[in-house]
This record gives sequence, C-alpha cells and structure tokens, in this order.
Amino acid sequence: MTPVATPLFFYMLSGIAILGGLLVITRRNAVHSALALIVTLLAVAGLYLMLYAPFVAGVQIIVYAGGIMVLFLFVIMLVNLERTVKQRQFNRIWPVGLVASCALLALFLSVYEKGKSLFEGRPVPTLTEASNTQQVGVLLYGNAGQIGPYTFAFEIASLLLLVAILGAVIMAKKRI
Amino acid sequence: MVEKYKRHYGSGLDAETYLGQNYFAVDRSLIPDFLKLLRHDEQFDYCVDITAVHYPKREKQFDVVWILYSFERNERIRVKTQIGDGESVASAVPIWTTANWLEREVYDMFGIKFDGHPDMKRILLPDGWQGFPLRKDYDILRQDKEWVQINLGIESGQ
Amino acid sequence: MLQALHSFIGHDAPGGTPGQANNQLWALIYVLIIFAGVSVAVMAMNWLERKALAHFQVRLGPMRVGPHGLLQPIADAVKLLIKEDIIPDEADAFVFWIAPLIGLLAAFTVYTVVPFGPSQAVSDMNIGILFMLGVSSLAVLGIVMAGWASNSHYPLIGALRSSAQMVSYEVAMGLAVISAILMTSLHGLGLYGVSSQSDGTGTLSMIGIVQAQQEQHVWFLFKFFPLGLIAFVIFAIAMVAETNRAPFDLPEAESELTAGFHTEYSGLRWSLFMLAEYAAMIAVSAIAVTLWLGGWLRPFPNLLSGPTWDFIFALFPGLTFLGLGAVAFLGTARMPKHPYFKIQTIGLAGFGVVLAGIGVLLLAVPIAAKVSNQDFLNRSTLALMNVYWFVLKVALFMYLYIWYRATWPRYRFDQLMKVGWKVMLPISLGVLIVTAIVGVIL
Amino acid sequence: MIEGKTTDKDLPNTVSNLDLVTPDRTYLDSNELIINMGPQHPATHGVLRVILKLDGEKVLGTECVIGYLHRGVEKIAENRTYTMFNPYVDRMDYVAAVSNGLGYCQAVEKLLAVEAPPRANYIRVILTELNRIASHQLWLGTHALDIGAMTPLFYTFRDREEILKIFEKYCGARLTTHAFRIGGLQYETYAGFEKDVQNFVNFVRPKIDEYEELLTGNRIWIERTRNVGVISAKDAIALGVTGPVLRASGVKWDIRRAQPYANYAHFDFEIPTGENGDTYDRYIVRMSEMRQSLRIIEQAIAGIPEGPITAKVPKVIKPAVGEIYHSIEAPKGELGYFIVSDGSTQPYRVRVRPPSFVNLQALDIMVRGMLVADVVAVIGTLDIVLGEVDR
Repeated sequence: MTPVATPLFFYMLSGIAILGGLLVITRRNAVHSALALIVTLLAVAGLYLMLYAPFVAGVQIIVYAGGIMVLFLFVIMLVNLERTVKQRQFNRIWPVGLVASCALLALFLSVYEKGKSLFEGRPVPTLTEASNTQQVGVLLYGNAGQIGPYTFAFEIASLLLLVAILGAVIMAKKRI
Repeated sequence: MVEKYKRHYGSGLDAETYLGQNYFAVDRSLIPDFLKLLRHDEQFDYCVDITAVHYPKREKQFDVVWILYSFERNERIRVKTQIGDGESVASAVPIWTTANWLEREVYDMFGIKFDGHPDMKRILLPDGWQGFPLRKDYDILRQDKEWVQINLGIESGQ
Repeated sequence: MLQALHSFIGHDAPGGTPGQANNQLWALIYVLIIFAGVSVAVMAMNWLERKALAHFQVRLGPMRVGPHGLLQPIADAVKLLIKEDIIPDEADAFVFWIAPLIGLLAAFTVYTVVPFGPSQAVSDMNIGILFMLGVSSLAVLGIVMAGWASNSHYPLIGALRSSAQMVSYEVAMGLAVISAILMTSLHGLGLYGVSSQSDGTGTLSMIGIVQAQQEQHVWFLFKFFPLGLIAFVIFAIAMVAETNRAPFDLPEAESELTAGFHTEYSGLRWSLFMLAEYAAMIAVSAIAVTLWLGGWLRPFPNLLSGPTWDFIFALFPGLTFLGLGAVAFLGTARMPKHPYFKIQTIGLAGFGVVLAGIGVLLLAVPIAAKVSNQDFLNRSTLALMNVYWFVLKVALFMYLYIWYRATWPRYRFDQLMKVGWKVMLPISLGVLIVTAIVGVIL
Repeated sequence: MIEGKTTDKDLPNTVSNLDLVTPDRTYLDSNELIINMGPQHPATHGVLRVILKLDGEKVLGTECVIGYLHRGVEKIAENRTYTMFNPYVDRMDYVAAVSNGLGYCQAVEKLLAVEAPPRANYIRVILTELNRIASHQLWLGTHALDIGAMTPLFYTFRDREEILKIFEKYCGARLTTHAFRIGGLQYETYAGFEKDVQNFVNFVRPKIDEYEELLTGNRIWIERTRNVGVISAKDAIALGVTGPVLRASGVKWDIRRAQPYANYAHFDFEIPTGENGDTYDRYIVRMSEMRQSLRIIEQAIAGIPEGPITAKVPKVIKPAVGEIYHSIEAPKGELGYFIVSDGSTQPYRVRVRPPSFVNLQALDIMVRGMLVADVVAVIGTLDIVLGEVDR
C-alpha cells in the first residue's frame, strides 16, 4: 500500500497541531482558545488518517470536535467570562513553572533514551486500509462467537460512562 | 324586586325606567353593600360596564354608572350614584374582577378615585398626563400643547 | 517533485473513483464539478422554493425578474453581494468572520463522499457514513460561534437553542443510520426473499452500501419490511430538524428571538449561511437517498429488468428535459401579447430551447448506444442513468422540504425537545435492536 | 422603582405592581427576568405592549401597557351631532366596522324610539354577518401565522377579498364602510346584490372546510393550542369576557339569541360552545360560528321583504333628554353603547363598551405558567383589535 500522503502532509498536520496547542494556552479570550483546541483535534484526526485508521479519525471528529467541544463552547458562552479577561495572564511565579517543565522534559528524554532498544526501528506494519474498521470491531467484540481481547475492558468503560450520565442527571434534576 | 329594596333602603334608593330600561339611583353610602347584594342575591354575575358622566353645573358633579347583567334572568339593570368632585367611591373589584380596568379607565378619564382598587393609576393616557380629558371643562388645546412641548420639544400641530 | 507532478496529471487507474485512483487531477475536477453543481442546485432550489411555496399559498411568487422569476436567484445573489457587510461593534471580529465559513465547510465537505454513481464520487472513503455524520456535527460549531460573536442577547439564545436542537436530533439520526448500515451485512436466511450469497461483511462506505442494496435486490426502505421504513421515517424527521427547517425552524422564527443566530449578519455573510443551509439540506437528503432509496439504482430493478426496460429507463433523463422544454414553450404561448412582455417571451423561449437541447443530447446517448448495439449499457449511458436517478430522488426530498414549510405550523421549543428525546430516540433505539435481532435469527 | 441594571433602559414606572428585582448577575441565570414585548411587535396585532415577568422560560406575570392608539373618540362624540359621529364608530374596531355602525345606529334609534323597517333590518343582518365572517377570517389568518402556519393566511385573505368586494359594491368602502344610517339604510341594494351574496355563500362554504383540513387535524397545531391559555367559565364571567372566548369556556350565551335585535329572532341558528376553554376550543367555536353566519345569511336572503329602507327620522336628530344602553354581538364579543342625551343635537355622553378591552384583561390569567411562545398564541386567540382597546 503506497503511503496515502507524502511526508509533507505529516509535517503540515503536526505543525498545525502544535501551533493549535500553543494558541490554546496563550489566547486571552476563552472562546478563541476553544477554537484553537478544535483545530488541534482536527489535526490529530488527520494524523490518524495518515496511519490508515479512518475509523478512529471519524470517531475523533464526531466525539471530540462535534460533541465535547460543542459542550465546551456552551459552557463558555453561558457563563460570561468578562471578569477573567481582566486578570493578569501570567502570575509572578512563572520562573518556577519554567523550571518544573524543564525537569519534566528531562524525564521524558531519559525514558526515551533507555527504552530506545524496545522499538525495532522499522516501520510498524500497517493494517490494510479497507479492513481497519473490521479489525477494530474484531478486537473489541471478538469474532464469530468467541470474545475478543478487549471486550471486557470495553464493557467496563461503558459502565463507567453510564455512571457519569446518571450523576449528571441527578445533579441537574433539582433545577428542572 | 324594586319594592323589596325600596322598603329595605327607604330614602337612599329610587328606581325609574326610561324606554323600558330600569335603573336604580342609589345614594353613595349604600353602593358597596347594594352591589354585593345584587351580585350574590340577585345573581347579577356579569358587570357589563362601569362609566361616569360629568354634570359641571350640578353641585354633585359626577354620575357613576354600573351596568349589570344576570345570565339566569337574562336581564340588564343600571345602578347610578351621584358624587361630588374629589369624592371617591367604593371599588367593585372584590365583587367582579372585570371592574379593575374599567375603574382605572374611569379614573383616567374623570379623576374619580375608587378606594380599595388594587392598582389605581391611569390606563390609557401616559402616566405624567395632567387633567382628566372627559370632563366638560377640559380644554383640549391647552393640555395638548404642554405635553408635546415637554416631551417632544416641538410646537403642537393643533 | 517530478513524481508528485506526474501523479497529479497521470491518469492511470480508470474505473475507480478519482480519489481511489489517487490521481489528484481527476479528483480536483470532480470536486469542482460537484461544488459547482451544488451551487447551481442551491440557486435552483431557491427559485423552486419561492415558486412552489407561492403556488401552495394561491399566489404567483416572483414573476418580475426574468420570465416567471427565473432570474430571481441571480438578482438575490447580486443584491446580497452589493449589500453592506456590517460587523456589530464589540463583536468578536475573528469569530464573527469565521462562523459562516465553518458552517459552509461543514455543509460542503459532506459532498466528498456522496455517491452519484459506482465511480462518480469524489472519493470512496471506507468510513463514508461516519465521515458524513462527523462533518455534519461540525455545523453546530458554526452556529454557536455565530450566535456568540454577534454579541447580543437574542442571537445568543437563538444559537444555543438551535445547537441544542441539532445535537439532540443528531443522536436519533445516528441511530437510524446505524440500523441501515446493519442491513448492509445482515440479510437473514433469505426468508425475506433476500438472496444471501454475499459474503456478509458490512461496509460503511457509501458506494458499498448502495452496492449492497444492488446485490440484495432490495432497497433498504423495504428490507425487513416495517423496520426499514421506520428507520427511514425517523431519519427523514431528524434530518429536517438537523437543518433547522420547516416545523422545526424555531430558533429563527421565535417571536422574540427575531431571526436567531444570523440576525446580525448581512450581505454576503448572511448569504453564506443561506448557502450552507441549502447545501446541508441537499447533503442530508443525499444521505437518506443513498441509505434507504438505493442511491443511483433505477426504480424496480428486478421487477422490470431486461434490456427493453433498461432502454426505456435510459430514455428518462432525455424525456424529462424535453418535457421541461415543452413546459417553457407552453409558458411562452401563454405569455400576454403586450409589447412589454416581448423580452420575457424571448427569454423564456431561449430557456426552452436550451432545455430541449439538453433533452435531445441526453436522448442521443442511449439511442446511439442502442443503434450501434454494442454493449448497450456502456459507460456513458450507465453513468448518465445513475446520476439522473440519484438527482431525481434528492429532488423529491427537496420538494418534501418545501411542502413541510407550507403546511406545518411551528413546534414550541420544549415540545421540540420532547419529540426529539422522548419519541425519536427510543424508537430509533428500538428499530436498531430489532433490526439486529431480525437480521441474525430470521 | 427598579434598582440595578434593567434590560430595558426606558422601562416606565408602570411596573410598580410587579415586585421586581432585576439582577445584574449573569444574564441567563434563572431568577426573575423582565422582557418587554414592545408596541412594535409582529405578534401583538397592533400597538400593544406586554411586559412579561419570566422565570427562565415560564411566564410569572404580565402587565399590558395600552393607550398608544387612544384617539379620544368619546370626547369627540360630545362635540359632534349624532349623524356626524356615525363614521367615527367604524374607526374603533376597524376589522368589524359594519357591526360597530349597527350598534350605534340601533342605540340612537332606541333613543328616538324609532324602529328600522324590516327590509332595512334584513339587509343590516346580511352585512353584519358577512362582516363577522370577514373578521373571523382575518383572525384565523393572523392567529395561524403567529403559531407558524403560513398558508392559512393566504387562503383566508383571498376569501375575505370576496366579502370586501360586496361591501365596496354596496356602499363604496371596503373596510370602514359607514354602511348604516340612523333609522335605516342610506342606499338601496344594487341590482344582483342577492345573487352576489348567494354566490359568495356557496363559494366560501367549501373554503371553510379547506381551512379546517389544514389545521384541525394538524398534530402540531393541536399540540400548540390544546390546553394553552385555559380560562374556566367562572373566571370568564367574573372577568366580563364575552363572545367566542366566553362561549369556548362552555357558557352558551349570545346576545343575538338572549336579547335579539334587528330581526335576529326570525333566523334559526345554533350557538357553538366549547368545553375546556383553551385555544383549540376557541378555534373550533369561531370556525363553526362562521358556518352559522352563512346559514343566517342564506335565510336572510331568502326572506328579504319589500318596503322602505329608512324609518321616518327628522332631518335634525334631537332625541328627548334621557339615557339608554344598547349592546349587540360583535365578532369579538358584546359591543355596548351607553348614550346620554340632553335634548340638544349633540350627544351629552357616549360611552362605548369595547369587547377587546375587557377580553384583553383576561390575558394575565390565561398566560400565567405558560411559556413565552404561548403568549403569542394567547394574544392571537383573544382576537383583540387595538383600535377598539384604546378607543
């Protein structure tokens, strides 16, 4: 399978993702940072496409960009945040923050160095593009009767979500 | 029905009919309970209208008129009372809720106050308006000029 | 660099959709054709909506601008271009500027996967439906941003209401779509007169869905009889709510919400919203046609099969255009004789000639193929037929939209939500479960 | 007075009886919120201003600010002779001008103790009933438009056009017709009047079924009108509400039947009533009222007697000193005239009892607890005309 897109796309998409991430942090206005976050998520969806995982990309667009971000925007708009804009963005103790982030960076690098041997170095075998969704289905639900490796984990996750929904309903109940 | 009330109230009430429409002329003091009586005992459950007429030459200048109708008896009567300028009359709102706006309009047009009315203020004219238009001595030109000058700052077209 | 240029121009794999044959030039051309086609369709839809609505309401609709108002859409477009583009002060200029673009983006990217024919689609992604639902959920962002950016109470409330409506109806729509996709693979044990020799692998790709309907010789509308129909009805209602149209057009018609989220927009920006709305309507009905009404398949494929019937059905495109031309000429005949109407009669006659010309052209293709009697259904007639039937079905849906708008009063917001959550969602869930069960055991 | 930031700078101090605390916290918090459904509003049928006190979406209370269209008709009446005041009466309820005229002319005839000849009465009945249908058609069109159904508006206005044509042919004017004179009629009916009216009746009867087809069975229409703006019979009578609104609450009372005037006793027609007094019942009552009017017109046309069209009325009208109250069944309700005469050519006092003014008072009770979208529906169903409310 010839790669879907040239390396150019990869750099472009990851560039957008990084830029979006930066914008999210630096924007003073809450809605602007929410939009930047949407751009980042869409860029990540593009990256999934590059990895021959269209199903995951589709789900990413629907769940993240279409669902969660809309709720983010709802909340941001309902609670008008004029007051926060006036506060100083950067509080005085930013050097401490800088030191902490450098330490974290060092930690990541060391872990990468030690674990370098684990990755064989050759490109990971890509799934055939047509069957990606089927692979995901088989992994999650198992194939023709026998249970797939992740079915149990999947059920627990859905249970967790159910609890979350019930919690939300009960909290909102008293206001209706 | 007329004799019953004549005996009951004696001097304060007399009943005439004009062109087949009978009405009571009642003294101001009897109004509150006479109306209640009509409403509850005689089932005049629908207060058609409340209005007033201004007779500047008489010493009791205003005639306040209640027009009532009873659904059972399919009959209409009018109750009139004479009051002087500045006097007020008992409000009929507790008896018929429709009286609320009707009395406000009478106040708006004649300046007759109804005590016991929940929200006695003008209904049609703007709040700041001086004078009561439907009085005979109300000069329509003077008031109009003032109002237009104060609010719009232009000469009135009258 | 050279390799990139070559792959851009080269035309190596015929037959597959341009996207598949990963040669960008054809893909680019297809993209342009489809977007131009959709814009023309939106213009035609604008004219059709005004005229049809008018005739529903015993009036004539636009008659002045061009014969029978035919130039009215152009006049509207020019008016909107010339109108001043106001941005309210203290509005968030950037968000205000980008909101209609996102709305438009969401509405138009859906067309990349709309299958006009087995090989006539911009690209055949194997997650077709998922991509469509994902992108259509982006439209909500455009509306929310538009409402917020215009920085005044009523558009904000209008935006929140319409996005709440879209989000809640998207759920019902999604479930209805899933039950249709289930049908692509599950086709029971033939009890429903459904041949079961296909290999049973479902597919998300739009072209795959239509091909599944072709293999199973049944439109999903009639498959597992009541279920297909119920899912279709739910989708039809949800799609009307999704595009804020007809009985659900509450946000922009509420008495004190004035015009909903696009109140502050004017001129070109406002027309972008209108373009996005119409495009979304066409896109959503295209999905409905693909999923339930057998995309580009001609009606009664197995009842009236055989070459003679194929030939007759192939003549349909030409005949319709000839019919339209005849109607135009009838119009010129009935045009009043007053000199003032001379230009209008000439205009209408010209329009009639153009239509008749297209009709003759479209007739020539199948007849030529028949006369030269090589394989009758060669590529061109097949492609012509596919596109025609697909567009005809979508046009039917458009007419439905207009019909709804003429007859139904408006839902109140809480009733709208009640229908969305308490009626549509349970039914679509039910249909999904029953389809799954019926598909497996039956 | 209102402290804190109000959402409407020039809110007048007429809101004193609503205990208002306007918040300045977040706009969409759910405590009291005051919106101003201002005079210029698509759904308020004229210059009516309703101040709504809302809790989120629910209406807690309303206050109607009226008077924008107040022209002081009663003051003008005192400076005009009886005949000169006749055209003014049409300008009050401009939608049902003919019945206003009928009420006024009959009141003055009563004052003069004069009876209009039977032919005049029959023609008056025909024109008034035609006007009732026209008024109901206008009500249906605008009411359906407020709730969202666009098409009935065009159907009803197309049919109303036929009635206006008949008015124009008969008395020259379409809307403010000034069709009647004190004592009878001004003009004899033009040739073919009966045929035109008969054609109209045959033309409109299926059309009313057409309106019903569109709306009566319409799921969304029923959902938007059933149990909206409910008023019980007891409240209706206490509030003095009359006309279709009262009949929809189950009170079978119509002045044309209870106290017949202008030969109404000769015609037989039913009085349609509803049960639970909601918007849907008022819609049904008005629709069947239209059909009853058609029946009356048909009977009237069949039985038009020959004879003079005006009674003997002196050129200069100077009624004896005295006062009378006369009321008729206008399309909106009981329209009454209380006229006091002091023997001169000009009335001493003319008091008009307007049905819309009193019906509007019921808005507050009918809308409490409803949603904002229902306020529009209830204003529509009360069928108020601001010319009559403000006089």
